[in-house]
Amino acid sequence: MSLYGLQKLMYELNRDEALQSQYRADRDSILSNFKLDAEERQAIDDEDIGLLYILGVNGQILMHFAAMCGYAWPDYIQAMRDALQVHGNVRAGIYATTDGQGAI
Amino acid sequence: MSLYGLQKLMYELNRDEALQSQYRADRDSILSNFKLDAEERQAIDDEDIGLLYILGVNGQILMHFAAMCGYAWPDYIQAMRDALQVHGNVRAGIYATTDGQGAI
Amino acid sequence: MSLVFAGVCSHGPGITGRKDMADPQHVAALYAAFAQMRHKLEAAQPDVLVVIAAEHFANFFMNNMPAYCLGLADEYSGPIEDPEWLGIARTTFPGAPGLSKRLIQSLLEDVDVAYAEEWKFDHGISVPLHFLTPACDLPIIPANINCQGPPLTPLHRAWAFGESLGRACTAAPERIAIIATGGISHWPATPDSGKINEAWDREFLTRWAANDKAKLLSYTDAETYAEAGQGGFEIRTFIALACATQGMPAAVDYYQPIPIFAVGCTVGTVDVR
Amino acid sequence: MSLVFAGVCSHGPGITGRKDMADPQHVAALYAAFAQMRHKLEAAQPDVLVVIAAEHFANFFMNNMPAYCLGLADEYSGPIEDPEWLGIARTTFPGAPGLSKRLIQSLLEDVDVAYAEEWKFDHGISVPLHFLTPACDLPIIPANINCQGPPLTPLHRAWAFGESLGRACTAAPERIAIIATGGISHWPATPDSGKINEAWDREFLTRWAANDKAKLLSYTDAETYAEAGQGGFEIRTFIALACATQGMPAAVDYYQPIPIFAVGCTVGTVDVR
Ligand SMILES: [Fe+3]
Ligand SMILES: [Fe+3]
Repeated sequence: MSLYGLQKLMYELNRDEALQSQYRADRDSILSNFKLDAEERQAIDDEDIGLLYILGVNGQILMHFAAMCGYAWPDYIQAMRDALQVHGNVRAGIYATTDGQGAI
Repeated sequence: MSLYGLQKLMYELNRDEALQSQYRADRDSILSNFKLDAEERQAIDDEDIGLLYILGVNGQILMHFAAMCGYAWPDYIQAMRDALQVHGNVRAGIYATTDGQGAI
Repeated sequence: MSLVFAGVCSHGPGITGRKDMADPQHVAALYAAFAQMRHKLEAAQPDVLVVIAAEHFANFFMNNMPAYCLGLADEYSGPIEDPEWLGIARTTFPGAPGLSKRLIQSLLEDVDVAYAEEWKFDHGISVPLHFLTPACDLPIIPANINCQGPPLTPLHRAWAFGESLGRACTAAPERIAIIATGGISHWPATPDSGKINEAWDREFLTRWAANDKAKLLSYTDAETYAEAGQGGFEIRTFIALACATQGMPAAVDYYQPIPIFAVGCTVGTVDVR
Repeated sequence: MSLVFAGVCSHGPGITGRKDMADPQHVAALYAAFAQMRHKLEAAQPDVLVVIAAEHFANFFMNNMPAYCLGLADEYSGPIEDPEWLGIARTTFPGAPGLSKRLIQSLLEDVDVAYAEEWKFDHGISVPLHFLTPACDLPIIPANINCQGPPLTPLHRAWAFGESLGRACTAAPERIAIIATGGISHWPATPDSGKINEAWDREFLTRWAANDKAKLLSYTDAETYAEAGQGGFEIRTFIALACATQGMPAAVDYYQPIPIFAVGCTVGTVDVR
């Protein structure tokens, strides 16, 4: 249920501006509250949106986290497309790609 | 909706031991997250279980907060009975007393 | 038929937390009744235990208060209460997420149940499990009916929930035990704590043992509040189990008002054969 | 009859957040359609606006995911998104807790709706309100159908929710406007973002405008996922509104796929007279 913790972290960040500030000031103080495995933790530390997508994070959660990490919309979509090339399709959840060929 | 915030504070404290520790170490850092009016804030600061009961805090929430404040069971029940004498009956919610004459 | 055990019991935190304050003979008889319930449960060799509870703001608050909820976690923890205060040590309980998911999907066809991938047990579940699964090794699926924060779900929907849950359990290949825990009349955590309406309790238990749908659903919340206290709202759990076990003989094995436990302590079982 | 307005619309965050990236003529036509919808809404002089939404993990997560939820707060805030990213400033919206409570109590008779005394709007509600109540002065009651986190509520329960909500609104003395916002086919927040199944959308909208219950409820989630993407699960909101407005003529006022907005942008209204 590690994906659960990963998504819950982003869920709470997405809806709480005070938590976002704390996250920016002291990331560890937030991350210690969520069970993440090593790959998940690394993806968060690297702000690797593509890998987070592959790990199964729901797009409606990931979209806002990507924006918080400073991704512009086209870069965010492209990061997911690039990750498909590197890692193969999504490992869990309902956000697997069909052909990765949507417009923009 | 001040009672809502008062109850939510206790709800979160009751279910989270880490938050209880933080509350004991730095009460203000927790209380600042909840909208409380002056009377509610004073009742919390005074650990005035009787007044919190009168303000309408649900008994299933207050019971655990009272235990956290160190009230033994008979003292907790007595605090509510005493408060009825001082303040009159409960002001909100479903925990108004009938006659305050239960056993123990 | 995959329902192998069904029963009802009390869950007041005083039962474990204030046992030294009660009449020792009452305590001995109540604990013996729980032990008897445990023996019946164990003899049924269940794969999983579904607990229909009425939790008390341990997981559900007015920021998102579901009428019905089922657990969908790998494991659960509890109690949230101070272990010394409740007289029960903190522990973890295995879940049964595969069966949970199938039950939830089946229930959603006619009952709009919420689901929860984490859940901290309070005394409402921890007290029964303390007696019934002391080794904490039987997989648990918690279910909740909002009996605490009005607006409350009406009694006929608790019946519908029990019907849907019973049907889903029957369709599952697992050997499923189910208990309901709540009420009956009581004024817990008020200055009236210890007040018990024994006549009301005995009438309710008669209706429950008879599986008398019409009489079980005839209570209004206003009547229940006046005669059985806000704690009486928890009859929803017993009503749901009654519906899940329609047509099966049921018996009240133990009933005794114990004021310091703030409730008429009850153990009942259903003959599911 | 206290339902004075009913309509449906899209809510994709790109509609406001990426408006400079789209064909200006598309933007102008869509914004004009929203303005027309607003004029109809204002002409109906509602006391309150009920929004049937499919929120996206702004308030509801898998720790307690309700199939249906109604707001019960004095006021609401939103959007949760970065205002610059969404193109909508943060604000507060008045609630209507008295009516909320009556609707919830009525709904609970046959739909097991959760209630929420706080609620932060995401783009799913903030985008429609940006166009429809730009002064943020009309009291809002948010309603939610879980269209995001499986297990999802089945379509026939979304219909039942709409039926119960429509009945409750009809019984209320207030002048109630209601909108539903969701879908239709789209693959938002995936590498397929921008893909739109226009034929599927047009067929769905035909069924919606005809209030064709059998055809609206005939979709399976597997079919919807394959042909309309995970965003297609949001048809539940349109279906609920269709049931709440049974027997009333409905029309699709605007439909245009706009890939950079990641959805076939839609505005529809119901003639509630
Ligand atoms: Fe209880
Ligand atoms: Fe959406």
